[in-house]
Amino acid sequence: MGMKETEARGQKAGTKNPRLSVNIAGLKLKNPVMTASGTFGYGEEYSEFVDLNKLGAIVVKGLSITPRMGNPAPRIIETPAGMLNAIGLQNIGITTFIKEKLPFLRQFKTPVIVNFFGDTVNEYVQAAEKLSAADGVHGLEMNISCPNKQAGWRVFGTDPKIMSEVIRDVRKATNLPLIVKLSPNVTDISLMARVAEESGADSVSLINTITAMSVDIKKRKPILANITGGLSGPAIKPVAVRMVWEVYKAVKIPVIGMGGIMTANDALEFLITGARAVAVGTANFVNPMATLEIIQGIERYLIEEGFSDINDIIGSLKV
Amino acid sequence: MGMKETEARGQKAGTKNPRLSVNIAGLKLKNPVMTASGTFGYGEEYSEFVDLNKLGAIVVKGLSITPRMGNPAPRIIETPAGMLNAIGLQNIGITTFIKEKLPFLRQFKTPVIVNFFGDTVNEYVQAAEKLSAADGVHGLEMNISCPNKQAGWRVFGTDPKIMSEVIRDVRKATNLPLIVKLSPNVTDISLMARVAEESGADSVSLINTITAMSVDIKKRKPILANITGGLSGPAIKPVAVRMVWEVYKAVKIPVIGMGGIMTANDALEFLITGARAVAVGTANFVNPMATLEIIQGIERYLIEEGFSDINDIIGSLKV
Amino acid sequence: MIQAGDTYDPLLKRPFSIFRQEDNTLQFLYRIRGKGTLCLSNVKKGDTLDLIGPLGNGYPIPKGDFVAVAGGIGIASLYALIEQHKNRAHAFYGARNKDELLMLNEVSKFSKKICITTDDGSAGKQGLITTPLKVFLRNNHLPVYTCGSMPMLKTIFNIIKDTELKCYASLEENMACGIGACLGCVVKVRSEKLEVRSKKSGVRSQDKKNLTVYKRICKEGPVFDLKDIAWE
Amino acid sequence: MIQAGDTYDPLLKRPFSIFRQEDNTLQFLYRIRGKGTLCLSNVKKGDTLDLIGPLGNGYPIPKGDFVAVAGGIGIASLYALIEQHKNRAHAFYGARNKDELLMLNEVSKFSKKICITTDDGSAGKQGLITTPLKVFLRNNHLPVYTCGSMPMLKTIFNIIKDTELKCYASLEENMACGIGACLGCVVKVRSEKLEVRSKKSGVRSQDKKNLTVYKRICKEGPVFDLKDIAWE
Ligand SMILES: Cc1cc2nc3c(=O)[nH]c(=O)nc-3n(C[C@H](O)[C@H](O)[C@H](O)COP(=O)(O)OP(=O)(O)OC[C@H]3O[C@@H](n4cnc5c(N)ncnc54)[C@H](O)[C@@H]3O)c2cc1C
Ligand SMILES: Cc1cc2nc3c(=O)[nH]c(=O)nc-3n(C[C@H](O)[C@H](O)[C@H](O)COP(=O)(O)OP(=O)(O)OC[C@H]3O[C@@H](n4cnc5c(N)ncnc54)[C@H](O)[C@@H]3O)c2cc1C
Ligand SMILES: Cc1cc2nc3c(=O)[nH]c(=O)nc-3n(C[C@H](O)[C@H](O)[C@H](O)COP(=O)(O)O)c2cc1C
Ligand SMILES: Cc1cc2nc3c(=O)[nH]c(=O)nc-3n(C[C@H](O)[C@H](O)[C@H](O)COP(=O)(O)O)c2cc1C
Ligand code: FES
Ligand code: FES
Repeated sequence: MGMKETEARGQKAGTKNPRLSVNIAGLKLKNPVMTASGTFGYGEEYSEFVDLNKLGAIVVKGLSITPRMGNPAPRIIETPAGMLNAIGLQNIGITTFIKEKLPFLRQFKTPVIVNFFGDTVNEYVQAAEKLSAADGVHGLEMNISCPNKQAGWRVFGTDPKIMSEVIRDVRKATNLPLIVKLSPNVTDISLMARVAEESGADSVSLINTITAMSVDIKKRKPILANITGGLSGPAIKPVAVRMVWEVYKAVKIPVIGMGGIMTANDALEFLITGARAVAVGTANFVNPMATLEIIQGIERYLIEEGFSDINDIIGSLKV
Repeated sequence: MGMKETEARGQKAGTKNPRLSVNIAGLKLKNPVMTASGTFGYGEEYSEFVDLNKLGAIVVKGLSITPRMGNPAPRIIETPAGMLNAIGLQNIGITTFIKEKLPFLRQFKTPVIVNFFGDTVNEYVQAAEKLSAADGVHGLEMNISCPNKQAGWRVFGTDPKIMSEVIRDVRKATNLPLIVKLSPNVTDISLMARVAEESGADSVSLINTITAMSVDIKKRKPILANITGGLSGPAIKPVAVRMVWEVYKAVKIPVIGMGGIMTANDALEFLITGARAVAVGTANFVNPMATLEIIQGIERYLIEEGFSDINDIIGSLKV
Repeated sequence: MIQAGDTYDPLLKRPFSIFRQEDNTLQFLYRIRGKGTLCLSNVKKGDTLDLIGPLGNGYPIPKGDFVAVAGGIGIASLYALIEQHKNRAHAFYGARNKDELLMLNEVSKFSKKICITTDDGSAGKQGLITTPLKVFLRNNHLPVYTCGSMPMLKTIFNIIKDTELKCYASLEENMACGIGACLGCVVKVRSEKLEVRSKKSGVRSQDKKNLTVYKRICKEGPVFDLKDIAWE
Repeated sequence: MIQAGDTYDPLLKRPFSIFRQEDNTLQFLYRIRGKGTLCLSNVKKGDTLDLIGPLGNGYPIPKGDFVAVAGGIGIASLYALIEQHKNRAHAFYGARNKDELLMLNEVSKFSKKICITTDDGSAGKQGLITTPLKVFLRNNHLPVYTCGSMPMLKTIFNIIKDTELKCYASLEENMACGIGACLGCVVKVRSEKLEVRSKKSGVRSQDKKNLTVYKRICKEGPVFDLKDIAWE
């Protein structure tokens, strides 16, 4: 793929320093690469491997008002080109997070987005309020793939009505950029994205893990103590790209794409399809430096393909 | 895993010839291993590799009343531990099938199950009638993962109401065992299975492929000419096992499990989880003898684990 | 179709031409393109490979002299033809650069004549192989055998379409089964036979003069008459 | 954590103990168990491996004589301890059969005493290693260092639970990140500290005498005091 071909396409070839920064709901990210919640701890864990200043944004492990024990082990199992997890939302709670983890993160000039959840609408609202009052939280990501204790443990994020309610209430409780993280376990993800948009979300992120299960045929028992878990990793990438495509066509708010992004080429699939930013999850486990290599790879692609601004490729899919 | 441990579990150890036969909706299969529609052609294609008499059942490529051209190429692309296909339901039509393909299949003593579909309820009914009148068709599998031309191309199998209608009408049109093949692209697959059961299905099979997409980042175009395609192969196995588990708990009719079965161990995951039979799809492409090796492997497992009858492990999952 | 790895990534077998048969060996010539061929290149002497074949058709046997047009690794498909019909091939061999002109010595040796081009001019003339081919075919009415990229085949089609020349091309498409079962590897070809059936059965969206049907490259091909293909 | 393959199947890194350091090499001793270790066994001399480490804690340094109890490949974790503290280990080494007693000569050489059992009696006494261990610990009040299967550890725990004996065990659990980020590799341990916090924050389902918390094996472990573990 030489200069010639690029020029023929009418793009500026040979751009040396393409612009990588994108805007998500008022947050300016220096590049479109964030971490996926639950795969990057509270940031600290990866700081030996990654200069956190280089990231587009840091999204921390999902937090709730009260700490959670999480599920018994085994919590993870590998599957073909993927993994299942059933961590059970173990977390230290928002109070401890603000006291013990946030000061570390404030050292960096990278926006911190806090993923949060609750068992009830009220817990969501409380969490959003408390996080919004903390110094150093730049955005919120609502994880709605949790069962709703009040509505008989139906999952918030698979019922448009209860999803809408909880988003509306959280919206009133915070002025921070509000990202709603969509569950892929639905018939029509574009409908869910539209509901999120109408209910006040500034952005949607997708996909969360796909509910799945593995069986130990010797013991004739589920491998995970929790029976089912969430599938992530390269296996789900084609499903995630399809959902980003459907959602991108359905809403005006920015879309954050994730699901199986291992390399810059994977990230580019999402960006071209319409994601304004991407999040890297399982890849961090495989290669702790994955985020940085992906940022570099995206930049290289822009140079090679003659784009001076990342925004020129976002949603550039020709169909 | 020695004899001792097996005996301790109280099972008859050392069974030499375990019974492998299962009953699906009145059809007696000599073993629980069938072929998945669309991955085994019309049977003929694989007869050089597989003694068709050895199979539990042969499920042929989806047929419609009128032949179909199918989609332009590329129709397939590999993804991590999986593949996408957008064949577009290309088929020779039921008339030609009965005339040109069925005589070959009648030579074998293996039940032939015909997968079929239509654009309208009427096309489904016509197809079922025509197939039921043919000599050598032992069962029908309704593919409802197709868009409904009348209901504005909404997919039959993702809307409980239109799904129920089409099944009820087909039920009236045939006395053959009727298997309804469920789409995984739904919020609640157990609901869809219950609807199928109530509407007259004798059995449900699952999962069909998961809608997905891959992007060529050089051309910034979808790789498949059809934009999206269906994901199959090992990548989806954990999702399929989870769905079989949910459906098994929800209905009384037998469940046929499929999705990423490559080996006997994979098939056993489904059987233990509750599938009374399994279908082998993408694996045929990777290893044309996959079905036979899976049958042998299941038998070996039963012997090693001391079971004299396959039915003793079906749904034996301890939770 | 050759299995490339031991695990599920890569998953599917990959299609390859039988490059050469010597003594008791089957030889394949391949270019590392993606992860399948990369895995293949890690195979060690003594390892076992899973393989099914031979599959599909082959080139018709040339009756006299013929033209062989190879684009890059397309030579793998044409090599046996050239070697088995010594001194009868007029070989046209194009590649990106000198290093990608594989088996050049052998091809030269067994061909009656050889013409070479590269994209960068590092060997032969700089340019596309179809340029000298066009000139040659103006004066030499020989059947053409070819394997290479779709743009190359399209250009050859344009050269021969209004002539009496025959051209047999080995086509490529993504494959899954290799034996005609998955219907994944199709090419659109003109069909007269279909006309009758379509009237009855209502296959739509085909005007009668230009009826087309999808053929499986793995089964009815990979070699097709270029003039049968329904070019867009 | 070592990357086992080049593609996405296997996907995750696999955890291994550093078996031995010699000159400028890091050595690992492993048993082929599933596809990760199978891929690893295909690595050729000169290949590059992706690896992060060392991670987590290690065994506390023994002050005098100690007991080392290895179940099968558990020897990989204990070997360095035995070698570095020559003639101070009372080694108890159990395996399925003779062939799985790896490094037996070295272990014998560096240990003060060695006791062997196999499941099939092909070497040492037939039976479980915990049988002679139990007898030994009755008369020898030495700290125990161990690595092996959970049932073995549970038996050891039962032997020592009502004694003053210390036992340090290296635990295993499925891992993804290896650095404490994914919370995948936990073990339930008793916690007194949590008691205070839990009152305020309402962590439920824990009776006060038996408060437990999940610790990450990769980060707070893999070596734990067996008496800290909250056995079911
Ligand atoms: C009948 C036939 C005979 C053949 N004979 C030979 C032969 O003798 N020798 C030979 O070397 N080759 C031959 N080929 C081609 C060979 O089959 C392919 O080169 C091989 O399958 C590539 O496999 P791979 O896994 O290395 O590459 P893949 O990873 O499968 O990639 C193959 C191509 O698809 C593209 N691709 C894959 N995934 C993506 C993506 N996500 N986005 C964008 N592009 C993508 C790649 O860029 C690449 O061009 C033949 C093909 C056919 C059909
Ligand atoms: C801290 C630590 C240190 C270790 N040190 C060493 C060492 O030095 N040497 C060593 O050899 N090992 C060591 N191990 C163990 C080693 O990590 C594992 O043997 C290795 O990860 C196995 O990987 P695999 O891909 O080969 O097996 P996998 O395929 O991952 O299988 C591993 C186990 O899980 C089971 N399993 C996986 N999938 C399924 C399924 N679908 N159904 C049922 N069961 C399943 C397998 O049966 C097997 O028992 C250590 C482990 C830990 C935690
Ligand atoms: C171990 C693990 C823990 C996760 N925890 C959370 C979480 O707390 N909140 C959340 O919204 N998503 C969580 N996720 C989902 C990821 O953020 C991401 O949506 C998903 O893994 C898909 O991306 P990937 O394939 O790149 O991993 C978790 C994923 C994994 C693998
Ligand atoms: C190439 C291809 C064609 C298929 N065609 C059909 C079809 O015509 N009708 C149908 O119901 N399912 C069809 N399927 C879906 C399979 O029958 C099966 O449900 C799915 O592939 C999951 O199983 P697997 O992972 O073992 O392949 C097709 C799948 C593939 C890969
Ligand atoms: S590859 Fe399956 S039909 Fe050709
Ligand atoms: S492996 Fe991720 S926390 Fe231990």
